[in-house]
Amino acid sequence: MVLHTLNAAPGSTAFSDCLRLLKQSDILLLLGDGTYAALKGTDGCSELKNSGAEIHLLEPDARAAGIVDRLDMQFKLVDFDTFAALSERCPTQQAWY
Amino acid sequence: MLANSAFDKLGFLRRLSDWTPEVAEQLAASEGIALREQHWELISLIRQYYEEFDSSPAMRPLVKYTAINLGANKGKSMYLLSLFPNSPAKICSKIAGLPKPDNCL
Amino acid sequence: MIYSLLVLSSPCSGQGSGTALRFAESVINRGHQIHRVFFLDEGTLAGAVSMVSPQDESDSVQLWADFGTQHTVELILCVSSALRRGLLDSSEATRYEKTAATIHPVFEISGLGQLVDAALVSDRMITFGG
Amino acid sequence: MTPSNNRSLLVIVRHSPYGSSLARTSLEVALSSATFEQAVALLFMGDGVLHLLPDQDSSGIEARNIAKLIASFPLYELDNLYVDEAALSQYGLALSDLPQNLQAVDDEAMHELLCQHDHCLGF
Repeated sequence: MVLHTLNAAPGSTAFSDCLRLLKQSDILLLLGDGTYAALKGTDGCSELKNSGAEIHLLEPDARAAGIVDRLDMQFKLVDFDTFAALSERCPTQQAWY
Repeated sequence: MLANSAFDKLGFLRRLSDWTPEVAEQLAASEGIALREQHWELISLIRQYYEEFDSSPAMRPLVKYTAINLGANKGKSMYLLSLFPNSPAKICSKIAGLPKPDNCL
Repeated sequence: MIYSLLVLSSPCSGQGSGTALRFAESVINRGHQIHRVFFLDEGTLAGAVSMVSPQDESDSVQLWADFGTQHTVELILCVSSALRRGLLDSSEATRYEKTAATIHPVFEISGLGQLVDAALVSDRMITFGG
Repeated sequence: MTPSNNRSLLVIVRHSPYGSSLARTSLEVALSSATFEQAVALLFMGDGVLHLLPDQDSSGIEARNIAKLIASFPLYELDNLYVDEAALSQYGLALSDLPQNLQAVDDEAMHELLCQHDHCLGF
């Protein structure tokens, strides 16, 4: 189980590279610009959902971006303690940026 | 002989283009080394390494490179240590007029 | 568990460095140990003591320094990345004939071996980039 | 160093060689791991495959030659080198164009690499 952290907007190579290695058994945490990928009804959002991975986004980053009311409901907003908890569950992390 | 001002505080050449075999003698003397044929062989080898790989070698690759180019007898840390005591890769680089290692290898 | 962090982001651009710091605090809150934070590439600017932040913004260097002191976490700046960015401790400043040290004293300058060593002893290695 | 605690490292290079200082830094991390005899593998993924182009000549841009540095990897016994197959074909490159002894990997195999190593350092 890999913890992927993505902080690049959909459309970036970081986003597409991440998507290629995101498996159903993995966890993805969207942070910074990565949170835009959780915008409801966008291509990026459906691509992420198709991966079947468990997906979270960092709440302060999503609030800063002004997208909290436009998110796909399937994704969970999390705080830093939850980020730390996710890292406990996953032996390895890969940072995409 | 280059003036002292040509060397920095650590005794490295300020301008690598100042390097000549005479300067190598001077650099070696400051390390307490009198250059013999075996030293020169290594000095030209490490300059060749720098040319080929655009980087100064750490100890391990230097030993391996020496073994490949000068034979297994010489490609040994003991041999390099006997010529350039304490820290062969660093001291040989210095005498050969290569840049001060900026990395941590 | 034992954690180490690799910070590649500059504190002056983007959120990576600040995110790393808040993550580090949470890791400690959850009862884990942080063995070392290794700052590399643009990340080394986290130790720039001469950085001046506007008064209404947080001082990222001080925040990291406070974190390091409070939790006795090693904060290591990669030497080659640091030197290229003008970041020196007092001994490096003397070695390289520069007028002053430019890193906060809570940070240390050291080699990549410290990153390799951190990876050896840590159960988790978390990278912050971008 | 505590060699009894050996943990394997995967360094992933995803950025192009001369666009930022990050690229060379990532290679130095891999070299450093090899110097300390740490088990390390290097994966060139996405734009990272551009590191492997032969015929690089950086003399005109005040930068050190990345291809030459990569040529020194065997001397560091840095032998576990992987390259993203899809990115190679995206850039019109074939494994046979590349000087290094590399193993081409698909998405599945790359994910497997993430899982096999104790730590991933993504650049």
